[in-house]
Amino acid sequence: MTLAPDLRRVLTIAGKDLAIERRAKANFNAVVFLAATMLLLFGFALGPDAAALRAAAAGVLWLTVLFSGSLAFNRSYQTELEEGALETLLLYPGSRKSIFAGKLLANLVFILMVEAILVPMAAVLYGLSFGDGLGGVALALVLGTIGFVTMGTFYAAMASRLRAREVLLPLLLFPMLVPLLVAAVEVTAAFMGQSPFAPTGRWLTLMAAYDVVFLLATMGAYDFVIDD
Amino acid sequence: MTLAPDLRRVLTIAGKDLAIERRAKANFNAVVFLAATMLLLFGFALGPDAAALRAAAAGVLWLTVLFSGSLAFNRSYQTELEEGALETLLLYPGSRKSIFAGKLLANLVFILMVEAILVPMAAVLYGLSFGDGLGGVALALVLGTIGFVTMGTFYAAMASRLRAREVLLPLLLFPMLVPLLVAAVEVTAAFMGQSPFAPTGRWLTLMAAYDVVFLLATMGAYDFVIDD
Amino acid sequence: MDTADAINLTGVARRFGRRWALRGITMRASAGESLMLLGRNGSGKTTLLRVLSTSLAPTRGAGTVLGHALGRSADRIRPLVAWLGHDPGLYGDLTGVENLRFSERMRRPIDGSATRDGRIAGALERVDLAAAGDERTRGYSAGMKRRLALARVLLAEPRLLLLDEPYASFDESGIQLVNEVVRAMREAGGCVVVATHDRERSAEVATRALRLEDGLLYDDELGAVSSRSAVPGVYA
Amino acid sequence: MDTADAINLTGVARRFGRRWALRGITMRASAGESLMLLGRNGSGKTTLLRVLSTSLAPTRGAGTVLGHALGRSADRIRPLVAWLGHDPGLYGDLTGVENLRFSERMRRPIDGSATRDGRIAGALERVDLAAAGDERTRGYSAGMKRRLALARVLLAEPRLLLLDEPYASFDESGIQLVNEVVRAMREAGGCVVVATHDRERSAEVATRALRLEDGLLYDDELGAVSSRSAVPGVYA
Amino acid sequence: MTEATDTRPVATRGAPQAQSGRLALWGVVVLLALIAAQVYGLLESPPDRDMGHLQKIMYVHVPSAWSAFVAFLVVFVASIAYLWTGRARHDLIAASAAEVGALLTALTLALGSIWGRPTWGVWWTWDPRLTSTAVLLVVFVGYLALRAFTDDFERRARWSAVVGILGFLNVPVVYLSVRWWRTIHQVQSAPSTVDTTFAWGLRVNAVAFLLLMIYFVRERYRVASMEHLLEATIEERELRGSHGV
Ligand code: HEM
Ligand SMILES: Nc1ncnc2c1ncn2[C@@H]1O[C@H](COP(=O)(O)OP(=O)(O)OP(=O)(O)O)[C@@H](O)[C@H]1O
Ligand SMILES: Nc1ncnc2c1ncn2[C@@H]1O[C@H](COP(=O)(O)OP(=O)(O)OP(=O)(O)O)[C@@H](O)[C@H]1O
Ligand SMILES: [Mg+2]
Ligand SMILES: [Mg+2]
Repeated sequence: MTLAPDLRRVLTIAGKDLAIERRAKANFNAVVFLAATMLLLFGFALGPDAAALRAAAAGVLWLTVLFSGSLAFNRSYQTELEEGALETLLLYPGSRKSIFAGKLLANLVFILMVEAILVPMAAVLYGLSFGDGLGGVALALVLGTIGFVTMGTFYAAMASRLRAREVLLPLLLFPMLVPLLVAAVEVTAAFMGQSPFAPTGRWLTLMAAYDVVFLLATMGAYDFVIDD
Repeated sequence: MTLAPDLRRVLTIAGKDLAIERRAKANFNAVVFLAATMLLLFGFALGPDAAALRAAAAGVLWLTVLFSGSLAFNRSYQTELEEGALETLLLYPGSRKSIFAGKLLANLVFILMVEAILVPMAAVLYGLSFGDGLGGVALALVLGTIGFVTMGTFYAAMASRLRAREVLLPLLLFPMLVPLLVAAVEVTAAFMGQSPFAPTGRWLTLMAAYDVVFLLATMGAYDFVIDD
Repeated sequence: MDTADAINLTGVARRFGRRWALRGITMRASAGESLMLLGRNGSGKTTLLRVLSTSLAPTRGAGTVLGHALGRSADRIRPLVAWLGHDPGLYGDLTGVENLRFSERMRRPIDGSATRDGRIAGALERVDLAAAGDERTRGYSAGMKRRLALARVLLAEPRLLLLDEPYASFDESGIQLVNEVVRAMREAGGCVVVATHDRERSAEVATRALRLEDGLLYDDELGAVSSRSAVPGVYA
Repeated sequence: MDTADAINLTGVARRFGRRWALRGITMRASAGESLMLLGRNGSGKTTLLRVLSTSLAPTRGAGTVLGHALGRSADRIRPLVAWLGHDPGLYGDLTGVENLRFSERMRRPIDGSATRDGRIAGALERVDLAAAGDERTRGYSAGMKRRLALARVLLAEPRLLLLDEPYASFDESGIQLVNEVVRAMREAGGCVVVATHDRERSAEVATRALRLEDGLLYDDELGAVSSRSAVPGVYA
Repeated sequence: MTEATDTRPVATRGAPQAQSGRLALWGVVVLLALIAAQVYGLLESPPDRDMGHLQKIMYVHVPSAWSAFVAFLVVFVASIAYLWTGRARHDLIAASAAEVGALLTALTLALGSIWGRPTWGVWWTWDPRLTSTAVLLVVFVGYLALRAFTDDFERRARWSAVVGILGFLNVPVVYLSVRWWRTIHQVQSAPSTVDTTFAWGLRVNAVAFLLLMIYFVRERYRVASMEHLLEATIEERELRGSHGV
């Protein structure tokens, strides 16, 4: 009886955030182009040797997702802070976890859309061919992104309200993402035919476990960071 | 007769910015440790294979400088915007280029200090030994950093005043840095004993030329971007 | 629920970092009242309203709003209170209608969208923004933004209404609108607290006047020119 | 240079995006005058001051400040003008003294630091912040910040002083301080323009009153209650 | 007054002054323990076969690593305690432990890589223990940076508590993931299992370092709570200010 309304609130908030993103379309495009630029920079930095690049591709892809994606999280709170909307938002009835869930959902959609453009781009630039591993790569992307977005949305709730937010968010966020990054890179590489004998199953379980654990943990902790 | 005062103004502004950074010391530490975190992430993304890592080291080092450094530029204008200081700053007598030069100088010091800690760290993590190439690497770092900071300080003057500044600054900045990045990586790699026969001389000239050209260009254009 | 006081605070104090914004507020107000809250800049008006709205927890002291304890059962209070602050609390990239729809969806998640849109249209009519309802609020003037925020408050139909300097950046008609809203709330049996610098305007609708002087509450006369000699007001 | 007018504008207009903040200002003021600039929110006061300070270029029209043309020779004007806006324009992480020292270094790069620090100490004395001079301004109250900004303006010793709502967030002594500064400037043969909502306060020092109504300038009586019937003022 | 959001320090019970005496004594004990441990380590235990006297670094490296972990455990527990009780004391303890822990971790890394150069021929390997130690360090540097940038006491306490808890939970996961990662790529791990001959030297030093860590934390906590007491008393005066309630 109390769940239903909060579920609707989650959807309302996610819808609102996405609507705003659609309006300020510039932002999505900017992030996509930035990601593309980063892919290029990686290419230039890791030298022209095609073999080396292909070997590094999975890692590069995920680093690009992390570095460009983490720029989007602060923004989802900036819109709240601009005209004091956050205070109003916090005073609505119902659980505040629905705010977290809503923003998480919106960011998830946002990042997944970025990836939908980023992955083919990386495939082209780094001469990758997924073949029948495509499904696996997709699964890895989804699992990895869930964990990434969960942590990003959570830490941005704090960082976005501080002066040094640009530096602080990645500083808090990245160390937490290490297990996810390792797993994601391994799985992606495996499905792209690099290390065929890698225990992808175990990695995927790790990622799923990470997602569940930290989703619950951040949900539980959110009231402490958002309430003022 | 008019130069002397403006030179003093440059130093005054640089001194002011650095004093502020010193006060908010946490910021410098945060950037340094963020860079360290990025070095770790690269390590995890590019696999534990020591040889591969050593091969990628030069590129990783420069990408880390770019990604972490570009977070510092917006900040040097944030301090101006916080309490409307920029308007006062713009109304002081003398050329406004001295504002650019002052901030450029301050950022240069800041980034060079970050690098002074970053490079040894990278050497340790990626098992590099500069040997007698150290001087060359230092030269490459200085030349590369001058160009990087010049462009960063210039574009931040625009980006820092827009809502999407986190995304916009790198989007504007990184494409401009491609030539610098390529040259810097090549030279650094060469001096670290990777590709011993690389034409380091030519690369260094390219970097020097890049620095001079864009230093003059941005100096000339600054009045257009800062004036309202 | 029982006919408890709308507001009942005892010794409520609130600190920000090292300075006390409220030093110990003891007050009581009942349904149908409308309080005028005076006091110069930095005296603590906004802070007091934010404590009542549950967006700030008291550092010391205790109190109930509409019968529910501050802090402990804040989520029982939130559905019953509406707050209009210095900032309109809008999303600049959404239109006026979309802003109101969002707020309504958050307050009444299970309503049908038909009834909802009906109520929204009515509210826009009332603050006469019907014309601008489909423009993004980023283009609104300060006055229009506050009108829209007022419409949001109207739709909320709260039992305790908290207005922070509602007359600010309003022209004559806007001021009248605010006062109509206050009257309507009172007649609907709600309680209203208005923090303001504009004694004359709010005197038209207030039933009682209070004054904050750095963090302490004194009572004040409705019409009078602010009297410097006053005693701490305790309403038991 | 000749004894030109301090201010001489003809048909100056300024647009922001699609709306005109100033629609054609024609005015003249000479050294030793102190103008009171009235007008409701959004009427264009700040915009006019920012045009005079050279921080905004006029969209239309032309004018001279202290004999130098706006726009073309702005850098000749800047050394002679001082501006105190809504915001104090301080660096929160620097102390009061350091803030003033920075400003002085920018204005008089070749001064010796001894004389400089002497003048700074004096200015702090005058706005009585001598005690707080070595604290970071982030911890200052709104009033203290404005005092420090006032000290900066004093040190500048401008020939044209532009004050935007100088009385805001000032207590009694602060208000007196502002008026003393205005008097001092006038006696030193400077010209002062004060944009304010507080007619009574600034009447104590003003020699002439002007009023902006959305972007047009009218003249107004010093003491009087704002007269709705007024004619465009052209001083030739 | 409500206990829920009571941010007054335990210091108001006059603790820090009382502590200072005991702490001084404690400090002396720690000093003696350290000297004893080092003497034992350096003299009694034999030099290592292949590492020689270099191996003596272990007597500092390992204990500092261990006591760093203990310090972070303290952060973890104190943070939970703070979120539970809202007592300022727990926040201050967590902060103090975090500072000391970060220091010791940095020491561990430094000594470790100094040790690694001659033994493994490299300053660093992407060994699970090394990397997870490094991650541990940045996590808690982030914790300290967050504190430095947050002004409001209550908010700082809540936020950093959450960050401390999550960060601590994350480290075992890091360790696990890096271990799998390495085993897949068949890279030999750090040859750093202890020979029993060194066991005693290690144990003694471990105890000494543990005492040292506790001493640092308590000292840091004492200072922190004195500062907090100072502010609290200023607040009290301001609260009972000119008017009086
Ligand atoms: C940066 C480099 C290093 C780091 C971060 C590091 C970290 C650690 C940590 C955290 C511990 C305690 C945890 C435990 O005992 O399970 C430890 C123990 C130990 N380390 Fe290191 N270490 C490093 C380098 C080295 C090197 C180069 C050696 C020498 C070969 C070494 C030898 C040992 C030994 C013998 C122990 C004793 C405990 C055991 O083996 O289980 N470490 N190190
Ligand atoms: N978020 C905050 N952080 C720190 N100090 C605050 C904060 N909010 C209020 N204060 C301080 O608390 C005191 C009361 O502030 P408050 O906004 O309640 O005053 P006010 O009566 O609303 O003033 P105004 O009439 O300008 O709205 C002020 O001294 C202010 O500096
Ligand atoms: N930077 C800007 N961008 C867009 N519009 C602006 C800007 N500055 C001023 N305006 C517009 O110009 C008009 C005049 O603004 P201005 O700040 O000069 O009024 P004002 O008389 O100073 O008001 P107040 O008494 O509130 O200070 C307003 O309608 C405002 O919306
Ligand atoms: Mg207020
Ligand atoms: Mg103005």
